Amino acid sequence: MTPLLEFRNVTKIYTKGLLSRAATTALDDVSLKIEDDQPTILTVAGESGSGKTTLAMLLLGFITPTRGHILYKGKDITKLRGEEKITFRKEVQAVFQDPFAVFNPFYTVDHLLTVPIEKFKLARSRSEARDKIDEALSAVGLRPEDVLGRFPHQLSGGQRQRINVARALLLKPRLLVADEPVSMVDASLRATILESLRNLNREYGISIIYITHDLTTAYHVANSIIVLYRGSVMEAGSIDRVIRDPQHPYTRLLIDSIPWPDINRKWGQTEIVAREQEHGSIETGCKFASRCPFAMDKCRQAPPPLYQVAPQQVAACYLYDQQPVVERERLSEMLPV
Amino acid sequence: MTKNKITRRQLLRLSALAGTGAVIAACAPATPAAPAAPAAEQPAQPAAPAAEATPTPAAEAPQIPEVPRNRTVIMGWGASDFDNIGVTSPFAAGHNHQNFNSSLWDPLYYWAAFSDTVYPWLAAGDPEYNADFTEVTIKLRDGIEWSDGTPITSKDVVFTVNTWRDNDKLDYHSRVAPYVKEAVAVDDKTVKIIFKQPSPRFVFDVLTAHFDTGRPIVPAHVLEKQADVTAFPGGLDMPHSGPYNIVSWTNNQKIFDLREDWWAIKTGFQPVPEAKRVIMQRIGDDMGVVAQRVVNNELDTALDFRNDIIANILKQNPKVTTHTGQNEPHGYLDWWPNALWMNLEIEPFSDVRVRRAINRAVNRDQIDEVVYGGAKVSTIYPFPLYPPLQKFADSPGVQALVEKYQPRKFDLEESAKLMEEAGYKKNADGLWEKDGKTVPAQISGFAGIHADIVPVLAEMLRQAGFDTGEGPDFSPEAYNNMAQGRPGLYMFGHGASLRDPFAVFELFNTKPTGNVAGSNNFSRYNNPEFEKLVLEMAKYPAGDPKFDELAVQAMEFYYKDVINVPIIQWLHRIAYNQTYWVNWPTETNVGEGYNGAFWHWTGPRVIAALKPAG
Amino acid sequence: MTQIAAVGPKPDAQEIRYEHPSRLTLTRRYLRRNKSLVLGLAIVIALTLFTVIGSLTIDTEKRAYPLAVKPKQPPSAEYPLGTDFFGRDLLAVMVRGIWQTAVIGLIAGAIGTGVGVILGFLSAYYGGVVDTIIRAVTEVLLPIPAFLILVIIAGSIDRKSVTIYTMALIVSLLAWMGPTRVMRAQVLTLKERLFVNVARLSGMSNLEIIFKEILPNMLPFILASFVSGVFAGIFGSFGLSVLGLGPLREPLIGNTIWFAQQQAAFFNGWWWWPLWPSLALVLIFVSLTLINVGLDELANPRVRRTE
Amino acid sequence: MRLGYLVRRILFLIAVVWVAATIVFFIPRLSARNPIRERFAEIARSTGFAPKDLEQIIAAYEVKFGLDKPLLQQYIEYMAGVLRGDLGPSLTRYPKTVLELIFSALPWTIVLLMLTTLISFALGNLLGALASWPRSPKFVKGLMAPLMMLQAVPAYLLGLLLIFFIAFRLKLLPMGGAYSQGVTPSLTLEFILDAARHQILPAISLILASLGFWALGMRGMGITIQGEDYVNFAEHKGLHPRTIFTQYYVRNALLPQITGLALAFGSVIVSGVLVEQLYGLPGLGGLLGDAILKNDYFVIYGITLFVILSIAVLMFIVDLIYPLLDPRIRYESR
Repeated sequence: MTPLLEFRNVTKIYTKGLLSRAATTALDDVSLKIEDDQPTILTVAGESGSGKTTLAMLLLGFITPTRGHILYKGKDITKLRGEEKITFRKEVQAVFQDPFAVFNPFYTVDHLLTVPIEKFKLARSRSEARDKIDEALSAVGLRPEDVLGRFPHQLSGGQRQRINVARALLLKPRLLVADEPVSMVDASLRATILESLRNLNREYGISIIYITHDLTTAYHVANSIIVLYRGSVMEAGSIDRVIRDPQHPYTRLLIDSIPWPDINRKWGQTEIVAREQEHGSIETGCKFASRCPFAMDKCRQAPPPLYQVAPQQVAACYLYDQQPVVERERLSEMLPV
Repeated sequence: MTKNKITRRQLLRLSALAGTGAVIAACAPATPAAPAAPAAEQPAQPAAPAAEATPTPAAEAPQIPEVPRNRTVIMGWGASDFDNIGVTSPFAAGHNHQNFNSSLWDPLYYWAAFSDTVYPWLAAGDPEYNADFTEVTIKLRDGIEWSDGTPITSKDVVFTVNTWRDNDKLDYHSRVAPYVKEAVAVDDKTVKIIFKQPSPRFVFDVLTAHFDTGRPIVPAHVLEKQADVTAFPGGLDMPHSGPYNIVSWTNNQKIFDLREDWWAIKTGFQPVPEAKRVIMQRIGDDMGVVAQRVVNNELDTALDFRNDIIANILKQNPKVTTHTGQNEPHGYLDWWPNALWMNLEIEPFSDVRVRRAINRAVNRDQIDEVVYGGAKVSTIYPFPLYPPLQKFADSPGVQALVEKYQPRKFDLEESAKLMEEAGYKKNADGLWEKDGKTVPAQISGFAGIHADIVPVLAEMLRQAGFDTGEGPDFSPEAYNNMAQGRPGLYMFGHGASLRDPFAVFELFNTKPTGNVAGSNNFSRYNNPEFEKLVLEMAKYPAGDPKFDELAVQAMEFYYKDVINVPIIQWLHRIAYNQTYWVNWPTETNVGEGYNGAFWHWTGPRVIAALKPAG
Repeated sequence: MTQIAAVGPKPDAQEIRYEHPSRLTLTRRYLRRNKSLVLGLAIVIALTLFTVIGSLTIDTEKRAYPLAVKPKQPPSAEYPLGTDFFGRDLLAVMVRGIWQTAVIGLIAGAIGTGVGVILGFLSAYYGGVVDTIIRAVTEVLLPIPAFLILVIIAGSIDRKSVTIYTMALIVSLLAWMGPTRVMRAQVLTLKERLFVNVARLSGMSNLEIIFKEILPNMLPFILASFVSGVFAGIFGSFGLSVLGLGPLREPLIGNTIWFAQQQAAFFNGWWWWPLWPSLALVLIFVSLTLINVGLDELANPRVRRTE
Repeated sequence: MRLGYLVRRILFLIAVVWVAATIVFFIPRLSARNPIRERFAEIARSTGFAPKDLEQIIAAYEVKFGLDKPLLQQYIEYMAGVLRGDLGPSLTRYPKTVLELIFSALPWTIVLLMLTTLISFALGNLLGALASWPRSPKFVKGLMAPLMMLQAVPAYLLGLLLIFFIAFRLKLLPMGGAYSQGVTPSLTLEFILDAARHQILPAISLILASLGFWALGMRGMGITIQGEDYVNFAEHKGLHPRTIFTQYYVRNALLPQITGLALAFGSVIVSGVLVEQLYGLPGLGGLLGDAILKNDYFVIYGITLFVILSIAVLMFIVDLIYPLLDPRIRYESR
């Protein structure tokens, strides 16, 4: 069966200018599948600069990959035309990090909801449209009369972000990219928004790609996780496995720096050996090698392949070179749904 | 000319430059830091201070002697004339006598307009014509000399006249070449000029200085060394004949100091002028500012003012006077009658009915009232009404013509009737139109001096249905456009007749036979009958009954064909500040009879007559 | 480790209820804060009313030209602003002159801004060679003093063809580089803004995004650029007409001052003649400056904050 | 990379000057006017006499000045001349050359325009900085409104009003001219003082008209900087307010202003055209205004080239000294 979405060896390299040789590899040979019939929530995690936002932008079709292909229902998204393109647009939606910037300050917040209804012909009449909007807003816990007709700056961050979620609800996409949807929202509202996302997944069968640097929230919503470091997959697998028993030194570092509500656990146990090197320098080996406390010679010679460290967990690290190698293309098989 | 070989001519020129033209190096501020040219290289000239014109304040300038304010005359003059620094030779391209350069050069004769007197100057007496006016003999005064001590002889006069005749780059070439066969030196003091045809007016027109016309004699010993006399600027210490030296010339001011060794002082011909120093001060375009500086006694005189301004100057400073003292019209009649000129060869001005219609649309009484505060300035004559010309205008013959053609009549109905006869209809804008074209009646005038009259005149014509365009044009190309015969109306003052009407008729003649205005036949009036008449008239001196008869006939052509539309006589309203200097030429103080314009060739005579106040 | 319990959606009763102001109320409230904008607009409206009411009540077709009324009259009941040397009623001259001066400014501002917006959009939105060319031309032309070129052009063309419209065209010839640069920069910033991406997700086409999403947000800049253009247009035409390079029949603020100066109005005590056009010019320039300061506040909230 | 940047900057500078020179070269040539003809016409007018052979004289001078050649050839020859430092003769003031005219006018322009620009820059920035500085007295802030109004008024109009009130009515200062009549230019204190007195009114009109520009720009910059962390930090460190004002505040706000300075020199020469004409000063502005009226191509070209070259060079210099003033900027320093 054709997957809903497929990344085939996607690489994205940013170059600075026509004349400049400096280039940044934002995403390095990533393959990924989201199946159509099994709605899931997949977390893509990593620090800033890890390539997770690039992945979102690629997925939404805002930028094109340097190498590789992105397929939606089996078709290259850069080659979609006409009806297919409209369907893609409608079915792949996003909730963004900044709940203010998504609103055009020139319009009232209604604009965000009415435009897709109009463009995707989601309603036959104005009243139907209004009903749909009311329904969607109520579903995220907003009273339509509180928010409609307002300008974005007149609403709170939480209200704005819930309108975004409502927008996603309204469109009922097949795939939703949630790019750090709660990082700029008050802690008290985070749970509400995350719950709404989960509802989308459960009740409407929408697959969600949850992009975050915050493993705590990821742990609560997602089924599986991919950890990116500077464009490369470091570790992937079931969220439970990866969070509870991280194998890759980088993932360990990430999880170690989370202030877990466990007084016995010390923060920052893992030593950070060296500051990150400058980007852009020519590297051949593991990208994490310069920061890795376990770095070996071979780490600097060739990038490690993915090793299967558990049934639903792979890590790109030579520490596990006794384990079987998993081809990059088969990454998705390691992710539970 | 090859580049690497110096020809003999170049060598001559170089040596001439080294001798007399060191000043050019001094004037040329190409290297502002360099000191002025060393004075030692200049020819010995004890009385004349070394040329220290240094246009940049950065350059060192030898100080010129102090002269007290009450021995200094300060005059205001327009801006642009200051920039041809160092151009003093009357033969140089770009020479202008108006910024008091006239004081460097003496003519053979001066003519004083208000006394109608010719004063022999370098000449010893009146010119002696032969009976049929084909030859004239001029005797030179004793003791005349150039500022370098070289005597002025008949050789200089011969050089001057013959160079005019031969060099077509000189302005007076066309004034001289058609008449003069040859000028010859009979002896050191006697010159004979042989004409090609009877020329009773030659000495007066060409060799007598009056207003802006007539030319001085130039030094042969300097100019004959020049390969191209029009390219030789002269410089500040060019040997000259007049009473002043230029001791400083920047683009801000010019300073002239009296030359105590001037031949006229040495020979006792003239008393020593009291004005030891004359300063030409550059002034801006704002005549209000200029007027205020006269009021403030900063300027002793300045170029002529408009009606209201001069009245206000008098009101604000009782020491200031004018030609008519405190009375209207505060000025004297200039030689510069202003008319509307147009090219008679092009549509629609080729139709005499259009020209008549334009004349009928001019309300001369309103012009007097609005522009000139009631002064009777408007005119119907193409010449200034100086006494001999007033006599001609009043003659029964001319008066009969005025009665017949009524040139002064303002009649819009008749104007409209003439236009309709010419095939014009009024369009939606109320403008006369024929074949989709309106009458191109935009009026060009001279910036500043015509800024009062031209807008008024334009509005009159517009109200009568003539398309005056986007308003008056005061741009510098106006004169050129007129000379080129471009469509439009041109307000232009022509200096022509001074003592008899001949010059103005010659002005309208197609074939310039040489007159005061040269080939200024801007009307392009072409009428063989008229031409014949003018050629015939040329042979008779003024006062001859035959001449008067022919002149009346010519006048009829002027009115019948509307060669141009006479508008106003020009009044020179010059302010004379008596705080430091008195004895300015006025109505009640005619003196020798020179007009008060210091920028004319006769300007040095006005300054010479001044006496310190108190 | 699972202490952070999943929380279901709950109605946010504790959220502050906002009042529901209309756009008009908001605008009014904003204008109360933005005094420069209000004052500037007030002057512009006053000048507009002056010309509109003036041309309705006075025969400006006649009285604004020479020989219409008694010349050189000081302000009086009959001639509220006095009359000039040529017999023009200065009230009519000002009514007509302010209007025609404004027309020059408006045309120049509109052309400059229009060209700037189009080129700016082309350059920023499509990038590539188009961008390179437009940017290069703009960058190279910008440092050249525009007025210098204006005067040279005005001095070169046939004086007979100088109308207020040609004058406006000349002035606008070099008025588009500034707007182009500003617009380009704005589009570049705006097109990276998230709402543009959201609009794309909502199914908008490129053109729709330009016109419906980006353009409205550029209105303050376009307006500011237009106001600057009008300013520059009037400034330029004033400079040309005080040099006597403009049309001389149609009353303009500049040529009225030029005529007054030519006739030494101050010296002759006709102070009212140059006074009114000077005042009108100051009012126009001050109001445009105020409006631009106001628009700046509107567009740059950072400056607004500390007001 | 620094060298590469320098090369690119110089190429840009050359492009600006070349484009400007080219535009300016062709504009006056598109008109039907003939400056030589006009010049002789002018002489003919003022001396009441037009030579019969005017056309031949004009033709002779056209050959002499090379105006008879095809326009493109003239353009190439002119540009070649420029590269050799030869700006050609003045068409209406021949035998003067353009360089001579420029050098004789330049001192006046430098003294007046450069000085007024610098005074205006210093004073305007100081006032603007003070106006945005929360601790400064209230009257300084009150100054902003009138300064803004003045900035909106053309220098020409200010000059006109100053002449009327200061020189006309109060008779405090001379109404025009570069120096008193009868004085000869020299490097004496007396002359300099006299010339300075004549420059006061034109200088004031230029300063008043541009002061607001600097003050408003500086105020805007100052307000922005106020919110910056380093200023807050400095305050919390307890630094003396004056130290904060000069070291942190003015220094940082000044940087963008300096870029404007280079362009301002250009615009000031241009507004100087009007002011110099108004006051009858013998500077570049007056020379240019006169040349334009008379369509003296070579003088127009020369002065425009000079002005644009000055602007371009100043911009270049500002670019080069910018990193010295602002350590944050290093041109591709890798």
